Amino acid sequence: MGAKDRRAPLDVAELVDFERGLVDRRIFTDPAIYQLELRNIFARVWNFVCHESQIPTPGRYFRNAIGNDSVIAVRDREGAVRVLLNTCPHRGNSVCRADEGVARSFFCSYHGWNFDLNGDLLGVPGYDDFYRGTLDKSQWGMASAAQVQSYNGFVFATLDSEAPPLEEFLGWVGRVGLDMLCARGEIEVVPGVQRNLIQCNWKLAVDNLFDWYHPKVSHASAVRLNVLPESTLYPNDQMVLLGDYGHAIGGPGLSSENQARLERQHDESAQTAGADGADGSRRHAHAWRLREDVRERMGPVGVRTRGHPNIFPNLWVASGGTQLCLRVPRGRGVTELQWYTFVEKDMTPAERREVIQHAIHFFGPAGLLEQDDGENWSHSTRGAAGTAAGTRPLNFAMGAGLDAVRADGDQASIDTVVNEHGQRWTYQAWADWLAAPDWPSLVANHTAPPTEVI
Amino acid sequence: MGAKDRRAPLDVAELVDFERGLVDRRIFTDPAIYQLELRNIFARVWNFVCHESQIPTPGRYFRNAIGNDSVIAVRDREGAVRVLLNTCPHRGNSVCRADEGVARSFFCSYHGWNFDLNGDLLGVPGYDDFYRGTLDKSQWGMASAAQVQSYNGFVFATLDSEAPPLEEFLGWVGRVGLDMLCARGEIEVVPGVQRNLIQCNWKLAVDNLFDWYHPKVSHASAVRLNVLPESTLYPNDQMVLLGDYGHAIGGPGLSSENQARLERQHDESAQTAGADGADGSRRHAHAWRLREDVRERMGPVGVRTRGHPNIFPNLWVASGGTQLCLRVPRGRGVTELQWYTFVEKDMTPAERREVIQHAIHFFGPAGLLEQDDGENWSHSTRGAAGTAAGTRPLNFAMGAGLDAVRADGDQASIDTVVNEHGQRWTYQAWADWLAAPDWPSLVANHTAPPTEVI
Amino acid sequence: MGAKDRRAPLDVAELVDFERGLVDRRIFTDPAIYQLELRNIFARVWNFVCHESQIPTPGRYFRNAIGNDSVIAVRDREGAVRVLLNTCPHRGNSVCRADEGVARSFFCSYHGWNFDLNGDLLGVPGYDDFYRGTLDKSQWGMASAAQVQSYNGFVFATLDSEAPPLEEFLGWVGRVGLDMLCARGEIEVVPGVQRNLIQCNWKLAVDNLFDWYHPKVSHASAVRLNVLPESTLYPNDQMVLLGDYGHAIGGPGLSSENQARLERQHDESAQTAGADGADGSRRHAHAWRLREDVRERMGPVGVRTRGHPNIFPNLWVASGGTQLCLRVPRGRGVTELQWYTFVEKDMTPAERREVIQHAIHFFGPAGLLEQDDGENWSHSTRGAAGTAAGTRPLNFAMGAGLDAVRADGDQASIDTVVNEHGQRWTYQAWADWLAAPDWPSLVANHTAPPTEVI
Amino acid sequence: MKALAAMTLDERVRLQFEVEQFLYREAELLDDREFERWLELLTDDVHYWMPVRRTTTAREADGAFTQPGEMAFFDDDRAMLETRVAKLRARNSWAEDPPSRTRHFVTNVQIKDVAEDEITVACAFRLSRTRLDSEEDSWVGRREDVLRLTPAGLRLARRHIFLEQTLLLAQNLSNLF
Amino acid sequence: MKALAAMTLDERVRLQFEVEQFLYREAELLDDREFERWLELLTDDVHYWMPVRRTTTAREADGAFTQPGEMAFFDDDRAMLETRVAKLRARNSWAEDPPSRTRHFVTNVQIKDVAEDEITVACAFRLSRTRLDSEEDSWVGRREDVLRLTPAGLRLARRHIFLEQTLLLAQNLSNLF
Amino acid sequence: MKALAAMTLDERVRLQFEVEQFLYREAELLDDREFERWLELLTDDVHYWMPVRRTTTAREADGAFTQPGEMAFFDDDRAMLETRVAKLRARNSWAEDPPSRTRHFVTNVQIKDVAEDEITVACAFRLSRTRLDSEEDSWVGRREDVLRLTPAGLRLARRHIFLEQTLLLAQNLSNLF
Ligand code: FES
Ligand code: FES
Ligand code: FES
Ligand SMILES: [Fe+3]
Ligand SMILES: [Fe+3]
Ligand SMILES: [Fe+3]
Repeated sequence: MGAKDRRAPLDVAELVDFERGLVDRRIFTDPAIYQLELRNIFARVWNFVCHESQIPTPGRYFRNAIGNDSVIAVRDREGAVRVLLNTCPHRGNSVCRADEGVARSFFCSYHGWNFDLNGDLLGVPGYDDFYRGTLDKSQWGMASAAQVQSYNGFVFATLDSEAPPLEEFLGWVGRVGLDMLCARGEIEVVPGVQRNLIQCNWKLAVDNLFDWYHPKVSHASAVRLNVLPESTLYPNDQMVLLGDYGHAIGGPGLSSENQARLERQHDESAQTAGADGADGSRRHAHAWRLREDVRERMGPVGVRTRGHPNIFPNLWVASGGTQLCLRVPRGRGVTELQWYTFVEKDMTPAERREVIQHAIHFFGPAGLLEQDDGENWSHSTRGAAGTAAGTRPLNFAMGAGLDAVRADGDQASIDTVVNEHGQRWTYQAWADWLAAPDWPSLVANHTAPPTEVI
Repeated sequence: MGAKDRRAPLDVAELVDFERGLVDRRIFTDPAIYQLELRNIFARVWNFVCHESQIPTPGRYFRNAIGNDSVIAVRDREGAVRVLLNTCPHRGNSVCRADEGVARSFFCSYHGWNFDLNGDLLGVPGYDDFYRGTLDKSQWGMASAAQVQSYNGFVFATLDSEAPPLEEFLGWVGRVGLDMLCARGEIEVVPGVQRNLIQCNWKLAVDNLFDWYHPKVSHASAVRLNVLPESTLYPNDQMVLLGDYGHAIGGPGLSSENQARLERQHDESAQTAGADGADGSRRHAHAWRLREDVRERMGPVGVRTRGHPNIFPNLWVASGGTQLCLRVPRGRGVTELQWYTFVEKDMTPAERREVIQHAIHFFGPAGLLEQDDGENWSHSTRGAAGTAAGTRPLNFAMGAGLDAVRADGDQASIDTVVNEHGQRWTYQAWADWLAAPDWPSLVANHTAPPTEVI
Repeated sequence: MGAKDRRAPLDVAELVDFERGLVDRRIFTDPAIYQLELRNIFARVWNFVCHESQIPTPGRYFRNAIGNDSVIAVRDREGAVRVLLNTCPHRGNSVCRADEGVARSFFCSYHGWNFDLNGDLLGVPGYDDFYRGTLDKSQWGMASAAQVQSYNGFVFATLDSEAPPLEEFLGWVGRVGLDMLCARGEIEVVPGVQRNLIQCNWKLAVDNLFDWYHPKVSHASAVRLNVLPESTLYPNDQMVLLGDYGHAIGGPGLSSENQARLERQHDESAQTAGADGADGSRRHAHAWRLREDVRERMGPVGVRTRGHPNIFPNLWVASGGTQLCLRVPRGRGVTELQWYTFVEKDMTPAERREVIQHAIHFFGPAGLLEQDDGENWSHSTRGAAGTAAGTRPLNFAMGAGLDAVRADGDQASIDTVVNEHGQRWTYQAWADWLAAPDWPSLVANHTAPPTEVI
Repeated sequence: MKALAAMTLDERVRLQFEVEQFLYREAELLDDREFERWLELLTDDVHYWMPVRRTTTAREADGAFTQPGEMAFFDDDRAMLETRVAKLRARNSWAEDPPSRTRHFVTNVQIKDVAEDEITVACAFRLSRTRLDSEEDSWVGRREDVLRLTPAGLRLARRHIFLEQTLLLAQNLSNLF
Repeated sequence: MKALAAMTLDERVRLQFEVEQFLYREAELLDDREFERWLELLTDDVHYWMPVRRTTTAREADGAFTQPGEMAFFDDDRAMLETRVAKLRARNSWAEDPPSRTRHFVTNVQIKDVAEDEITVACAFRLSRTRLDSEEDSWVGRREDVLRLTPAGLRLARRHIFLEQTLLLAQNLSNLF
Repeated sequence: MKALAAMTLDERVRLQFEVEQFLYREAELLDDREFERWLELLTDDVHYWMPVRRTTTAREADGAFTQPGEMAFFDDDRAMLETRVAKLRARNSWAEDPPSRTRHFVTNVQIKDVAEDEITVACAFRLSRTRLDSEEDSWVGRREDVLRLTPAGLRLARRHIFLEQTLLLAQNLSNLF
């Protein structure tokens, strides 16, 4: 008998049991799965790379990652946002080592090839003398993302030319998720993206964002301090939106009745935030949701959700709609968290300060909430590697088979209690992405949002 | 030609040449071999997890590892010892992060699932409200080891329900090995298990315990200090016991004549330890061996051995019978050493102190002997990874083919000089374990203790 | 669809496109490629291990590596240089842990097997008593390199008995490369081999040695200080020599006219170095090249080159002929650099000091030039691992197809401008080595030095 | 207090001793998890701030740290620090249960200014954290503290913490610097 | 000696200086491998102790360290320390041949008590060890020393070493702290 | 200056203070990248030297470091140090652009000798370097400095740096120690 692993290679179709809410633990540890994720998800999906306000003028750039590729998001001379692979086409050196800044061009520190802000190869030392004119500069610019598009200022890029347009990819759920941040008004990123590493598989960080079950326990110490009103932790009404390609929103919603009441209150006093103080004393609270344009763009269902959106695969619209948290895989068992904090441009200094203080003190690595999350994820990742533990599926069964889906046209939503629908949906979509050999296949074969009991 | 390794996958049957005493070095470095060890040995064998005295009362627990799975050994409400997989069945978080302590139940820090000391799922937050009663709690307790049994206070667990009973697994050799510790009287672990990491493959740490060849050289500096009487290092008489499933004892024994003399001396003075001062001035020395009950349980051959037992795969009964040393694999090239020190409950404070001081000063990471071992093992491990070095088998040929086995019924023993029989036996058994697809196959096909010249 | 990588295993023949100057980035990151390099290149090639002056007398040794095997170069009792695998044949321990020193024999710290300076097993504790004479000592000495040969004091060893003689392996180009160091006079290594790690694939360090394109940019800060005359960076005349098995020399040369002028000048004043002050004020500069014996051994073409030789795979004759830099792979993504500095034995103290100060201040990890190189290589290595970046070949096309080869008998040379011929040649040879199953096949099938336009 | 420039050498030696001992004692309280006693060493108007650092080019190096009013890792007043301590003390404060083992190394202490009742002190620090099976984190940087001389002794009135890391390598910042 | 509380500030400054210099010199002797001269700095009744640390819950944090009389990594009297030094000096003392390169960083030195002729001193330490091809270990923790003033000068009468690691990450403890 | 042995305890305390403050200030200038001001603290005849270390057996331990005149990592006079600073300041000095973040920890400071106008000082040092996405290097060892008392104050006249590493683990030595 040979020493090779006698188990068959993992079969993606058997890793996720959507109906029973079971997920094979090996998806958090298997090296081949991770490689497949990099190719079939991250190199194909629309990845968030930055917000336009971070790079407002030509030459301003922000370095980020798409999967395990380093990229530069930069405003070019025409004012368009470009996303360039941060690797010199000559010998592969990183063209940009800074996190952010302003550049007139990208100058490679190895041999001095110089690239325009759109990636075009401008200057090649010795082009005439050494290359003797034989280098086709038009072929040797920096590689760009295949497509770059913004949704209301949020810049996404995909490395796959076959990807459908961003808005089509986002669909109703993805758009509603981002609207929760950008529909309030004109927003901008506060300087200082917080970044830190957690020794966990990226998916365990992602599934946690739908997890309205853990705060009362994981964040018990913060709850005890009354820094978080307990009502925000186990809200009575939960609402789930499930979209194509894995997008989902889960968490507190307003029942139709409460929504109606809120609207009446708002009519009475445009200044009053109403019953849902979930996000504290911040001005207007959810009043912006009553604006006509917002109702139109989010729809009657979308406008009711106060949950946590995930733009598949790894972008969380967090903190009650003032932060984004991106989870970048840095290996099977290492995830980088990036926190982007947004303020509305017309906020008063005091309002602005309130948002920033909230972001610093609740989220990010020193946040009273966030500091308790990481070790749970790292231990879940570590445990999954155990020879015996690895054979036992994780349980995401809360609510499975219990909740009816309300379909308003193509808008599927669930009104329910705390649940694990969002997580199940994410893992089901994950399996679809892994199984699809390319975009057309994914378009044709991904799981459609449910319309019946799920 | 492709870039894939052109060598065939390792064939377990060819890795160990028992007769010539040759062992292929790749068994210390090959990743597939290591995975196979985790599955075919550690997830199947009876693993030592703690001594009952460490967890004397309900709720007392001790965290340990079985292969690469974290486990908790805990005394339940009925007083039984349980061994639980330390991974929450919900999302996989570690349920226990402390090394030891006392618990009323195990409360998971992620979502608060709460487990009884026997692993039963007691409490599920939101069981009624969120799960709406659909979670079958009886199916979602913490996973237990398939079997847990004690031999005179030594707690072992196996993850394989097909494993034969512990005493059958131990057989005569395994039992004699443990008897050397526990037959003296009622024993208990001294608080403070020493643990440290060595950058070596676990098997190189294990085979060293039979190695009565190395002390005079590896521990030359300690020998020069006369802290170890030289007679203990190259004793005249060596004795080897070989058992089923890889258990073995190797090291000093008493020849029948010396044993007879010892008995006569003992008759003359029950207080005198006799000629074998090997383990220093400790009270009674080996007088306990003359007790009627001991002779009965260890047998006439067993009672004569003073060597080092290994309970396959990784438990060394060390230090002349006052310590256990467990070698836990933490990766192909990393081994955790755990030292457990035992005293007899009826010892005087001075006797107790003598045992503890001996343990601290000779063994453990700061021990005058032990500190010199690790680098030999780590360099042997590292060397095995060399492209050229890896093709040359290690040599365990000392005594191969030279020594007759005396079989007293099913008790095989060898009286000889310093030798490498124990090591060869261990590697042969290792190959049997790796080759067997399951326990019944192993029972049927493992190498039986020899009866002729080996 | 399974989770296994669906891409076919890499096909070595497709990784390097010599004609277009394109190299697949996966050769810097693929684990199977790396294993193949260790076996097909490093375990087969003539590896530089030391200079004879480092081990002048019996017992003097220098520890080094051949691929991932540790080796000891030692002068034996007869004065011959031996290269021994630094792994005890008994249990695999390192026999030697020091970097260098003097030994009467090699004594293994584990069990005390003692080896003569030629690797013979001299002493085995317990040979009579424990082994009872059964150990065939002649079979269990330390493994030696299959062949050890010196070229004018440079000691090379190969682990492959089928390798052709060193001089045949070196060929004209390899010999000329080493002659640039040793033809000046009797030389010796200055005590203190500088060693440091760079997080890069070894080939990216190697290909840089031919890279006369990068200094003006990578080393711009040093250039600005005028510590390097700019003329040395972009010399007008470049000359490339390409040899069998991957050896090459690239960099400044003298045109025939300048060479002729230099000779005339020399005739006029044997003390004058002439026009080529490239290597600073060092005595004689290139005057030694005019010596009759040198011209004979290097040939009329060889004597004209002032470039950087690489003795395939990883030995750079550096720093204008006063240093060697060896690049030892320590993993796919880690390379150890070793700097050996040479002086001529008859130098005055001031001359000697000048050479040493030059070596310290320009090369090595604190050198004004060298400190800027490492990050370019580490970022090129890192970038190659990107899922998207990894699909784009690196560009080594400078000069491809543009330069005629002048063939003087079997001596192929190119007079041209700055180019990437040396790099292309190295990668082409690398592919030959990987594809060849053994030495005879390599001898038969490697790319012969070009004779036409390349 | 006298201005620094007006002090004799002996006065400076004494002040250095008192400042160092204060900083060592304060660090020890954190390492001993005597958080309430640590709070006693803070003024009511204490400001505790750790900006976000970004890797920049040499040319833009001035912009490495975020400015006051921008994002930060810590931007705490006394009330917030008391909240942090209360959290550390609360049951089920998981990030610190089992407790981290921390060690603050305070070195290269320099008194940069003495003005009225305030002493500005710079030091190099290394905070080392060990958790569970010896998982180790460490944070290195420069601290700029303002100590105020009060009737009760020296008190910490301001702490600015400048880390070297841009990407934090640790899972969280659940300890005090 | 005077009790600590009775000392003037200047007296405390001088004592601090002498204690620090003693600790630095003692550390240097270890790092220079002048072990015999290091032994000269110990009293005859010296006790050198490093208990075993265990990870516990916050609730059981008091039980983290083993107690005297239980297992330890070091529990040495002078004779045992002399034996260790003799071992370090013996031929073929392989754990230290080739010799480790050690560096003791002694910081945050605080004199906690002065009673009769004994000074109790706490410090934060980091012992860094480098071996062979730059394999690095380090140990961090708190040390509590008792120095005794003898006619020959200060001498080390007690050293209690509290490591942060529970699982030791190094292959051995072949050095002195 | 007085010889060390002739100094009173108070004189030694004061000298210790001045030496430590000098070393801290000097380290700070390097960490703040105030290289030109750092150069001002050097004498014209300064010698800055870091030999190569090799792993040897205990028996041959005396030969671990290379000797003056052999290979070294640094063997610099003032002109060379000025060149290094000029390089650090030059545009496109890539090893330090983006700039490394360094922190010099200077501890265990001992004045070993005072002769005429020169003070010989030993310390344990740790230089920590962080680059880009928090890639960390560190160098540990012993430094032996000679400070000279000049009319302008203390100046560094000699720095001998003895690293523990034989194989350097970092990609370069682009910083000053
Ligand atoms: S690698 Fe960028 S110019 Fe050569
Ligand atoms: S992971 Fe344990 S309760 Fe959820
Ligand atoms: S390993 Fe070398 S003598 Fe045994
Ligand atoms: Fe959370
Ligand atoms: Fe041993
Ligand atoms: Fe270079």
